[in-house]
Amino acid sequence: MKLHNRMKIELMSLPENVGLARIAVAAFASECNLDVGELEEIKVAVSEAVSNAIIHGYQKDANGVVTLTATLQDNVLEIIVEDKGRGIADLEQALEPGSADDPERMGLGFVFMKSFMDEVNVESEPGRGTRVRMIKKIPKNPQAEN
Amino acid sequence: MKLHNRMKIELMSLPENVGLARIAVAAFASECNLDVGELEEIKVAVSEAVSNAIIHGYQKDANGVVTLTATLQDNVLEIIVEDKGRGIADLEQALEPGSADDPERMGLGFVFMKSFMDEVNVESEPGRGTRVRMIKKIPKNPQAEN
Amino acid sequence: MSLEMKKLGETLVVRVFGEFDLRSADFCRQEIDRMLKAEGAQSILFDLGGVSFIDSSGLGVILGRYRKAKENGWGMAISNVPPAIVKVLELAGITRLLPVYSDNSQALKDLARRVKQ
Amino acid sequence: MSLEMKKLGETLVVRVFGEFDLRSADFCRQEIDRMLKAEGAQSILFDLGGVSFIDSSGLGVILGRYRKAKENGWGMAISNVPPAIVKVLELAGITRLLPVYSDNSQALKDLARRVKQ
Ligand SMILES: Nc1ncnc2c1ncn2[C@@H]1O[C@H](COP(=O)(O)OP(=O)(O)O)[C@@H](O)[C@H]1O
Ligand SMILES: Nc1ncnc2c1ncn2[C@@H]1O[C@H](COP(=O)(O)OP(=O)(O)O)[C@@H](O)[C@H]1O
Repeated sequence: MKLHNRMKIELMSLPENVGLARIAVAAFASECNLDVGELEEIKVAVSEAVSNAIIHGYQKDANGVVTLTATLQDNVLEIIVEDKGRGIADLEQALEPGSADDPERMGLGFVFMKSFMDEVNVESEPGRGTRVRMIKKIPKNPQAEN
Repeated sequence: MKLHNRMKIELMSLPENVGLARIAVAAFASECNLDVGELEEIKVAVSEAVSNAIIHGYQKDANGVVTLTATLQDNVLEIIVEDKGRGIADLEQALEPGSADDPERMGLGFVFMKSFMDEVNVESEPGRGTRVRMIKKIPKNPQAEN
Repeated sequence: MSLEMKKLGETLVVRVFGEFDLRSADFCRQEIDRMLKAEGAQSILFDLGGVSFIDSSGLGVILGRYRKAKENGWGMAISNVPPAIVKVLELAGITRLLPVYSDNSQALKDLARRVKQ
Repeated sequence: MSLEMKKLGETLVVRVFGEFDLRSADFCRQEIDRMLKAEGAQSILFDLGGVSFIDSSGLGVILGRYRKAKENGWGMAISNVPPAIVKVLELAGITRLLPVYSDNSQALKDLARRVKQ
């Protein structure tokens, strides 16, 4: 296994940091052999996971810390979004489409993550926090970039 | 003292991560009341500090970790760039313009940091690493941004 | 992000620019609802031509306005969807719930006809 | 970043595009030195019109080529400096060391004249 790159970002639980997380992941993933459409989809997946940490995990308390780790190893891009917030009591139900606890939300966050990434795993413990691990397989690039 | 935002990024010691650090700091600082020229200057300062950690601190060993912390508190933007690399034996000399140890480098990194930021402090211990702390004062914005 | 709103006939035209995400969602929701009330509009046209990014927080604002429109018997449509965000709109089912236009004049005509009926 | 090089007369014209930083410095240095050798140029024109960012790593490449030019008795100039990077070029002293042009044709003429003398 060859580790190509890794970054870890800790962000305050603020709505403006969702955009920051997207930008950082897009810059990280821009080294990969992905087309613009795939990069956009990764941005949506990251946006959903980080937004969930802020809204649901920390219930908009800005003092929470959201941690985002991106790792590029062999041809796999792994993105982990973690919070130490409220956690999810019924994970199976939360992963169902439309399971929003807010009428202005759609319960589509996990649907988007699963649609746009090759693999999504969620670990959560009520009162301890949530960890979303997402995998995107990168097509092998015959030519190394400079 | 009001803490507005904070982010911490850990990056592998790779040349491509200098650009990533710049993008992340620019996104972080874009919330501040700074003009485009000032943002560009902050990017140069960050670029110099992160490049130094990679070239001098870790001597281009990719396994090193460069840590960048950005904090926006009251009207002060603080940026700290740290490495656990080689450290600087003669700090006074290193801070002099033109003190490069490589003929293709100009010894202008610290000069740029000092020119573009309001304050620059360097702490370093040979064999333990280097910590560059930079401060930029943000003009007060009468109108809160949305 | 920024928001531009104007009333054309009985329709409130909402133009969203930039990143339509968690950061801008609350602001948009409040501003749009305030305008709907103030202007007494009878239909809503979301012009998404300026949207560079949207996720479920932004889509939630659109869907929330759709629910409100249905409750009140208002018409609603979206227009100028940039190619980059078509897929999320489809996944969210919005393109099935709402008529989608590639230009505003036709959308405005259809919304106006609906009001008259 | 990317690099475009061509020889016009006795001058190697080097056009740099994008971010000229640590990441691109080694690549540029090698490519430019390889071309200088292969083409037997007698002067260098750095066209910086496409540079979106430069820091001391990129400036080091320019300064290194300047040292080389001086050693070999070649001419050297820079052109089309974007406003955003003027200040770092000044701070680095490059604008004092090298003639700066706002268009390539005049730069090429002056460099050619220098060779002929
Ligand atoms: N990080 C988290 N912390 C706590 N609860 C979460 C977290 N992420 C998701 N959830 C729960 O899972 C539900 C479904 O999430 P999601 O599919 O993203 O939909 P939405 O965010 O629109 O509600 C949320 O309504 C919430 O109850
Ligand atoms: N993070 C660091 N670790 C070790 N040495 C450093 C570090 N940063 C700077 N130095 C030393 O300080 C000198 C001056 O740095 P600088 O002004 O940035 O110039 P340059 O990078 O062009 O050499 C470097 O040549 C190096 O010896």
